[in-house]
Amino acid sequence: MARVVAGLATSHVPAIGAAMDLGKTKESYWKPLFDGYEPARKWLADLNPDVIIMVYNDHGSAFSLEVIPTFAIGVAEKFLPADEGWGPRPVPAVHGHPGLAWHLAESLILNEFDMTIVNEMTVDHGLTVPLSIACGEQKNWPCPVIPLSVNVVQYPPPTGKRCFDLGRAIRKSVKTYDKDLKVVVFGTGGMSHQLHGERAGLINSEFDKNFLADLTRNPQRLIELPHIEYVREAGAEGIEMVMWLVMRGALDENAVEIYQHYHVPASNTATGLMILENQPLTV
Amino acid sequence: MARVVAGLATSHVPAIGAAMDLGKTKESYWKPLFDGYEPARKWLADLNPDVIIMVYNDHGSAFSLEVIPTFAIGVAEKFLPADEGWGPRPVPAVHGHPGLAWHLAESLILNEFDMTIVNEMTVDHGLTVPLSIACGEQKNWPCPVIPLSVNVVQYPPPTGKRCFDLGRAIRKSVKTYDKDLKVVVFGTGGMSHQLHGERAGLINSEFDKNFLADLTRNPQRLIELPHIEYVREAGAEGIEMVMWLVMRGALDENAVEIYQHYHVPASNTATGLMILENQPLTV
Amino acid sequence: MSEFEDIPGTYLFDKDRCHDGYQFNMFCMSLVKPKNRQAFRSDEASYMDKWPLTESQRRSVLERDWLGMIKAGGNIYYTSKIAATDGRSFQFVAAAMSGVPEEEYRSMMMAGGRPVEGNRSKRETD
Amino acid sequence: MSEFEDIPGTYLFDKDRCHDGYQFNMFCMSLVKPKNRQAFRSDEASYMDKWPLTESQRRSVLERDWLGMIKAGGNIYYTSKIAATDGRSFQFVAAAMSGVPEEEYRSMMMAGGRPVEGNRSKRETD
Ligand SMILES: [Fe+3]
Ligand SMILES: [Fe+3]
Repeated sequence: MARVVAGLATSHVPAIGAAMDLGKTKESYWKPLFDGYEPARKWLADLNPDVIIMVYNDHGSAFSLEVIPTFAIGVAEKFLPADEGWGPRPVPAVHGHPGLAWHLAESLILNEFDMTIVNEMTVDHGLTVPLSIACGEQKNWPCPVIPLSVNVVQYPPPTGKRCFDLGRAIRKSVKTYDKDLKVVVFGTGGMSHQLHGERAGLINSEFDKNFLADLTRNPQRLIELPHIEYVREAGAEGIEMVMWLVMRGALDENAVEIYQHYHVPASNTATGLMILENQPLTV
Repeated sequence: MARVVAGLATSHVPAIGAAMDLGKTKESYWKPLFDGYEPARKWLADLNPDVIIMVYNDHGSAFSLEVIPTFAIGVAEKFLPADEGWGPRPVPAVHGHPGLAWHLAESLILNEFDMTIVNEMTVDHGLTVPLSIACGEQKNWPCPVIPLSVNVVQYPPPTGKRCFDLGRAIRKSVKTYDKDLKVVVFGTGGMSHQLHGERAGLINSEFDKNFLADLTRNPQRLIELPHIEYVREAGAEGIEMVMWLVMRGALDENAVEIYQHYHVPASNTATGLMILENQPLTV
Repeated sequence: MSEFEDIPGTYLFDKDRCHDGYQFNMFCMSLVKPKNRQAFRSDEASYMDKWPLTESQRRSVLERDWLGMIKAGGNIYYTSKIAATDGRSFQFVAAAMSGVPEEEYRSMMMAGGRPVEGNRSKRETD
Repeated sequence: MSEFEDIPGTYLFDKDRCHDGYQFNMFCMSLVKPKNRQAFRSDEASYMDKWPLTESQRRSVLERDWLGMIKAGGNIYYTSKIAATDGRSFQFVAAAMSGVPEEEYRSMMMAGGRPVEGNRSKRETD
């Protein structure tokens, strides 16, 4: 039986990927951020998951405005890094897990989530930067990754409640997959940032810290946050944080916080990272 | 205030469109079918709706297996007939209604339907044949049409319950659109048919007639029908009938049946047509 | 999925068929463009070389083995693009798949179609 | 949507912007292919002729008026493809949109970013 054992939420700022790709991680601007990633990398390497379910958003790379899926799940064998205008990131191809991905697609649809099934797509910084953050520089990513893309570019994104409920449904679906797999769910994006308009550069550390504080023990407050609150308080692009709620929903109610890291800035963005683990079953 | 005033469910067999396009509707094979369409055409012309919401499925025309949306709504100004291999049907372009379509997309997503928003697509026989059936030969279609495509090609389609609930949410959303529009919702596909395998040609008139009988007054039985029942009893491609439930859900509980027509065969398929109208508000 | 497999003469287009038939159906889909239909007609085998197809997929197309296409992962709405390229109807293909001459299939349809009795379960047909 | 319009310096990418900016963003998206970036660089105006853009959309690109692109229906994730083609970063574009030199913007970010106080509502900024 497969099971979700842990969750990791992290920002997915393109500049973090670029800093790694260009060898700048020891520079004074970047060092405090990357130092904070070390414990997470060690934790993930020790945990050694069999599959990562990566909840992220595409930024006009695999999907254009032609077709805008609210929730899309990638069922392919392989996903190549996207060219976002700067050329593709020099990171390994992502190998999928068609078996579990199709199982998820099937059971999520039968459980009334209106998934878009994707057989072929590229993956942009929304997916590759969290892998770089959590795995470091690698010749090959340590395990298969299932891309689960959430629309947060075109208003309206799904509500926080819908995202949390998707996480719940993922948890249930993983449990009914008949292979013995340790699954980690990533939620990515955020934290507070605004990339456009005269208000670009907005950061709200108080909002972010309250978000980090409540994610584990008081997710109900976050589930109920309306979109306008994210946009006003955390910046227009801060709405990405709804994806953290998918991760939270995929974990048990009594999941415990293992690690937390917060840093301002990375380029235009406040960055956060949080690790949750499910409690072992008491026998 | 916009409102759903009526619903029309009909098969969308490609051969029906071809019979019209090739001028064969008076031939003995086709005449009984088309005679049955006359009252529906008169009814629709008299009703003179402002917008049609067309619930249909794409058959590998606008969408391939690359990206398979469960529910997709077209928000464009215009949709051209698809080339399905025989060249595009010689019918008018379909004009959309971006205002209502975007309103629906927005409110459906905020109401937890995970819609895919589509800005550009062609429309195949699934959409144009019902228009031909209900409007006859036309230089221009009589009103704007909002395409709402449901995946029924890749297993699993959404459940009957999910389809019915989508109809309910459409009804509610239409009511909150601030223009005075008479809206008709079409549900299309079916009835019993199987196009593939050694069992091709399967027809189950008893299943179909029970479906027609229960749609108006006993939809609950149909909402609960599992996919396996459609496939086994009504043929693998008979599963399209879940789309009739979207139409049913969009109408009031006490909607009344205005017209019904059933004919076997059109090519490989049992055809049905049904018209429902909401009761006028008692003052 | 076993409950669906119990239905005779039926190949539900489920995750396994989609996974195995993806490239094959994408090839079929390409035939919605006139210039691709023309290229396919002028040299079927080399046109198909653009997709990584299996031998049974290629063979089924070259031999117009319509049932074979389905068994090899084809979905009827995609393989019908080959029929369209040939100028064939859905009914032609359905007759071929069910293994009877088109005239006989057409008569069966005129008489009300293939009955569901006896066709619900492999237990009935065995 | 008025509650979103009350937020200063913010252009929510909603249905109206998507409707008005569709072709513009599709043009931007085309720059994810190296050969399109090259074609754009060698003749920007004629490259843009392939899309039915409005005058303000064309002008904003030719003048690299990053805020103008947004006001004309551009979405930042799409207009950033133009920045990428120019070899510019998100931070360069963000500084330009907020109307300050990049160095000043960078210092603001190092000091904790633009505060939310005073930036929540147009009532505060008026
Ligand atoms: Fe992002
Ligand atoms: Fe159909």
